[in-house]
Amino acid sequence: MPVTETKAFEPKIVAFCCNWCSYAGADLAGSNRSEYPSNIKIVRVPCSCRVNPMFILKAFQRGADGVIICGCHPGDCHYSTGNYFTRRRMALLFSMLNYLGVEKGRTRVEWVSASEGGRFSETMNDFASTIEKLGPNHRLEDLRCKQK
Amino acid sequence: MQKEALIPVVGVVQKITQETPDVKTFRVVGPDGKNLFDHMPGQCAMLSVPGVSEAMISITSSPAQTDYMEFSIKKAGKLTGWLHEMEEGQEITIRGPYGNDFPVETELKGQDLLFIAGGIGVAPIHSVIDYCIDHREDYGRLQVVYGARTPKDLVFYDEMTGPWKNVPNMEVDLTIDREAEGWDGHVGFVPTYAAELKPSTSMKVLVCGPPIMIKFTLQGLKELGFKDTQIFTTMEMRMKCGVGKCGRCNIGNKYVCKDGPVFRFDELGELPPEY
Amino acid sequence: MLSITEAKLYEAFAQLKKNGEAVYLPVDNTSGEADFAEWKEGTAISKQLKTVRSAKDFFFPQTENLMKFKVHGKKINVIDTREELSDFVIFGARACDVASFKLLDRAFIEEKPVDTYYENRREHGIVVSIACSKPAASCFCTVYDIDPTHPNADVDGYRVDDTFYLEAKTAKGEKLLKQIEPMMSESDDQCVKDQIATTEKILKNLPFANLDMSRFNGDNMMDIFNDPKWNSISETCLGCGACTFVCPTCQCYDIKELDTGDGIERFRCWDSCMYKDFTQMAAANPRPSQKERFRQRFMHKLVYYPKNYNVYGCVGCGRCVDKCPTHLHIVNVIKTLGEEGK
Amino acid sequence: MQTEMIKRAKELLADGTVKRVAGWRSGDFQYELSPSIFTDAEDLEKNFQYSELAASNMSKYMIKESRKEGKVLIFLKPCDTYSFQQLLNEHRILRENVMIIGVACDGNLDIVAAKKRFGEGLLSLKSEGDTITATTIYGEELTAPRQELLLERCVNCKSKKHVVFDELIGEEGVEVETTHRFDKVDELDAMSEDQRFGFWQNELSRCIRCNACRDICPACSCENCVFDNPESGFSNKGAAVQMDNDMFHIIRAFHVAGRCTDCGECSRVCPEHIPLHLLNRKFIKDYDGLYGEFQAGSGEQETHPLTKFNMEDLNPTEALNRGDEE
Repeated sequence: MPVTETKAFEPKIVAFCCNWCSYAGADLAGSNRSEYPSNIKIVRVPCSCRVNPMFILKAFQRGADGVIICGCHPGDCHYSTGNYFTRRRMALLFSMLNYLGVEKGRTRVEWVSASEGGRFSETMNDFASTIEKLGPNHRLEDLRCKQK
Repeated sequence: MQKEALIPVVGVVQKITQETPDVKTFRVVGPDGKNLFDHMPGQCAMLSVPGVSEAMISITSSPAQTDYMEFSIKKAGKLTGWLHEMEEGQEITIRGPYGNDFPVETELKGQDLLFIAGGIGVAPIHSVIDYCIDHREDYGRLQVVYGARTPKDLVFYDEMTGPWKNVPNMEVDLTIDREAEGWDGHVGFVPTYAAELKPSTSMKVLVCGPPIMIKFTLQGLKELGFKDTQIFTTMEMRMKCGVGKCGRCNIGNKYVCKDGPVFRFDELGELPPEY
Repeated sequence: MLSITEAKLYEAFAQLKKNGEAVYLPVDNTSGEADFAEWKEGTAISKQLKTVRSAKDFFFPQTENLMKFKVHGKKINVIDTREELSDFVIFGARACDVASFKLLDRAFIEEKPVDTYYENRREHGIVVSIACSKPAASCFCTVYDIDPTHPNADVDGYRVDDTFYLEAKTAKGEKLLKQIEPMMSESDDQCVKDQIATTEKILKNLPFANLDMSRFNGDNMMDIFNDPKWNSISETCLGCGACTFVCPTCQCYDIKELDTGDGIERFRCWDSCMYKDFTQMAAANPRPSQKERFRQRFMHKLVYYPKNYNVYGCVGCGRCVDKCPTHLHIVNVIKTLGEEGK
Repeated sequence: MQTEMIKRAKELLADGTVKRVAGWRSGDFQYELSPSIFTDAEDLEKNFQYSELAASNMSKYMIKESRKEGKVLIFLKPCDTYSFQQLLNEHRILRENVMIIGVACDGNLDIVAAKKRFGEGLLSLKSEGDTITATTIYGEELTAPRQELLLERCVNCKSKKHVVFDELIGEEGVEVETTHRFDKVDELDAMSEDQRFGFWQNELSRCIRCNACRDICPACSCENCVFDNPESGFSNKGAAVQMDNDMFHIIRAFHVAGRCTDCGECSRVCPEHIPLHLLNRKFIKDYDGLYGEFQAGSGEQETHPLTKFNMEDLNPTEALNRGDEE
C-alpha cells in the first residue's frame, strides 16, 4: 500500500557568523547547552562584512530557505568598522530582494557578541520560526539543487 | 569514435608513474580492464573529472599498445592539478579519440624522420615514435632531438636512454637548457641543438613543444634548407566539445579539434595567425 | 489551398495539444515585442514580423542539460538524463528561421559526429512557417537567395488578415495537417497570390536588398582577414553577446557543470565569440583584443563558412541590425569591408 | 550645432591638440548613430553626426582611449558628463589625456519606441518643434508627438548641466529640480510582494543574458567581471533556471550601487526592453532615503553611500520595515 508521507517543513537556514563575536557566541550557546535548531548551518566568516551579496544568493540557490548574518554589535567590530558597512550593504540588498518579491523575513542581520550565548540561541530560534511560518523558499530557488 | 559524441565513458586510472617532478603518466583502461578505444598517433582525448574540469589531452601511448592508453600530463591547471593529486584506481571520464593524426601511414611512411620536442611536447611525439618502433621496417632513420629545462625534467629519460638506444638506425639526442650537476650531455636550447646536429634535409620533421621553441626551431630548419611541406606540428587551443561544433578552437576555417591538431606548416601558413 | 481561420486555428492547437503535441508560436509580450511561447487556452498569435529570439531555441536551447554524474569515492556513474521527447510544432517561423535550421543542421548533423541532442529535437520538431507579408527595413534575406514568400518548411503558411492558408511541403507536414483536417477547408488562394506579389514589390525596395557580397567569395580569406578596416570598425564594439544570442545561426556553446548537491550536472549553454573568455587559455589568448573577436564573428559567417560549405553563415534576418547597441552589425561590416573594401 | 562641433574638432585635430575624436558616426539607417573614434578631418566632415539620435554615452570608452598615445577629444552630453566624472572619481580615466567639449542636449529619441509607433519599416526620423515625422520603406509619412518618443531617461531628465568639461558648445543648462524619476519605483514599492514578484519574473524571464546592459554600463568597468570568471560559480552564460537571471541582475545592480549615475544606458540597449534602470533606481531611492541624497558623478566625490557609514544608520531589518507602521 502506498504511504503518502506528509513531511513537516524543515527549513534550511544558513547563518554567516563573524569569527570574533557571533561564532564565539554560538560556541557559548553550545557549551551552555542552549538549544537552537539543528538545521541551521553556520558558516564562519572573518567579519560580517566579508559576506558578499553573492554568498547570500548562492545560499538561496543551493536550497536555503533563510539566510541570517551575525556580527559584532556596532562599535565592537574586531576590525573597528566592518559591521557598519555590513549594515548599509545588507539594508540595500534586503530591500532589493524584497523589491523583487522575496519575502521580508527571509533575510536578517543580527548582532551577537561573544558573551551572548543565550541571545544567539534565541535569535536562531526566532529566525527559524519566522522561516517556518514563511514556508519553503520558492522565489529564489534553483530546482536543480532541490531534486533528491 | 563513440556514438554519443558528448557523453563520456568511464575509465579507470590503473597505474600512475611519476616521470618528472611535474609530469605523471596515467594508464587508463575501461572498468572491464580492457582498452577503451583505438587511436592513431597524434590524436587526443577529452579527459575529465566531474566537478573539476574537462580538458583535451594528447594520447602518449602507441596505437600498437591495445591493452590500455597512456597520458603523460604536466601539472598546469585545474584538471591536471587534480589528476596529479589522485590515487591509482580512481575513475575519470574520457571521450574520444579526437582530431587527425600524424600521417604515419601515408606521407611519413618509408621516410627518414626527425622528431624535435621540448618539455611536455614530447607527449604526442612519443606516440609516433612508439608507432614507428612498432612498425620499424616501415620507416627509415629515426632521429630524436629532445630537450627540457633540467635533467630531472626530461620525460621518458629511462626509455630514451634504454630501449630506444637499442632500436636499429635510431638516434636520440638529449639536451638541457642550463648546466646541471651530474649532466655530461649537451647543454643548450632545443632549436640551437637541432641546427647544430645538421640533420639531413631529406627528412620529414615532427616538432612539438612550447610555441617559442617551435618558432625558433622552424627558423633554424628553414636556414638548413627544410621546406614547410616537410614539417609537422600539433596545435593547442581552448576546447570544449572536441568535435568541431562549439566554435572556439578554429584557426581560420579549420577547427583544431577536428581538422587538427596535426598541421603541416604550409597548411598553417595559409591560415590566419590566430594561435 | 487549405485554409483555417484564426479562431479555428486555436481549436486546432487545442486538438494538437490533446494529441500530445505542444505548439509554440510567436506571442506578444508586455514589452511590445514578440517571442515564441507555448500555446495555452487564450494565447493569441502575434502579428509582428520577428521574434526577438530566433526559433533556433527549440533545437538548440540556450541552456541544455547534457548528463549527470554521481561520484561515490573513486567511482563515477554517468547518467544520460534525457527523456523521451514528444513531437512539437513551431508555428509561425519565418523563411529566415527555416533557412537557419538548414545551417544548423549542417553544423550539428551533417558534420560528423552527429550532435544527438540537436538531432533528437530536430526529428521531433514540425515547423510551420508563415510567409512574410510586410518585411522590415532591417531585413535582407533576399541577399542570400532566401525567398520570404516561400519559406519551405514542413508546412508553408500564409496569413491574409485573420485567415491562414496552409500547404504541406514534407511528409511530416502532411501528417500534421491530417490531424487538424476537420478545422480546415479548401479555399481559393487568389488572395495569397496577391499578397506574394505585393511582398515581392516591397522586397525589391528594401534598403539592404542590393548588398554587394562579391568580395566574400570564400577565396580571399587572408586578404579579408588582414584588411586594416577591422581596426576602426571594431573599435567601439562593446563585446556583448546581443548579436550572437539573437542570431538564428550562431552555434557556439560552452560546456559547464553545476554541483547540485545530488550529483554534478554537466550542461551546455550558448557562448559568444565576442566574449573575451571564449578562447582564453591558462597562459594566453589567441584572440586577445575585441578586434580579433569581432573579426572572428564576421569572418566565420562571411568567409570561413562559404569557404568550407559554399554558403554564407547568415540568413539576413536583421535581428542583429535591430539589436546591436552600437549598430556595428553584419550589414555595417558587409558594407565597410565588402563594398568600400574592394 | 553639428557644424560647430565638426569645425571645432577639425581645428583641434589640425593644431595637434588632440589626435582622436570620440563622437557619433552616421550609420546604415538615418536613426542609427554609432559611437565612433575619428582620426581625420575628412572622415569627420563626412560621417560625424550630432542630433537627438546621438544616444550613446561614450564616457566608458575613455578608459581605453585615455591610455593611448596622444590626447583624445570627446563630446559629452550633460548626462554623459556624470558618468565621466564618476569614472574620474574612480581613477579609471587619465583626465590629462582627454579634452571634453560639453554639448547641449534636448533629449534623445527612443528608436525602440519609434519602431513600435511607426512600424518595423522605419526609415528616418525627423523632429520639428514638438512633432516627429517618420518615413517608412512602405512609402508612408507618419507623425507623432516628440514627447512620446523620448527615451525614458530624457523624459525624466535629471540635469542639463555639464559637471565636467573643458569647452562648451550650445547653451548650458541647469540641474532639473523635480523629476518623476522614482515614480515607477514608488509604484512598485506600493505593490504587494506577490505583485512585485510577478512583475519582475515577467521582466527578468525575458533576459537573454547577452550582457549588453553590463558592457554598455559606464560604471561596470572591472577588468574581469565576476560573471566571466569560471571560478566564481556565477559564470553560466544562460539561464537554466530563473534564479540564474535574478542573480545576475541583482548582482549587476548591486555592483554599481552608489556609482550608478542613472544614465539609463542599460535599459536603452536591452534587446528585450527590460526596465533595468528600475533596479538601479531602487538602490538610489533607498540610499537617498536612508543616508541622505546622493548623486553619483555630480562632482568630485571620495566616497559614496556604500563606502561610508553613520553610527546611527538603521539596522537592515529596521530599514526594510520603515514606513510599515505609517
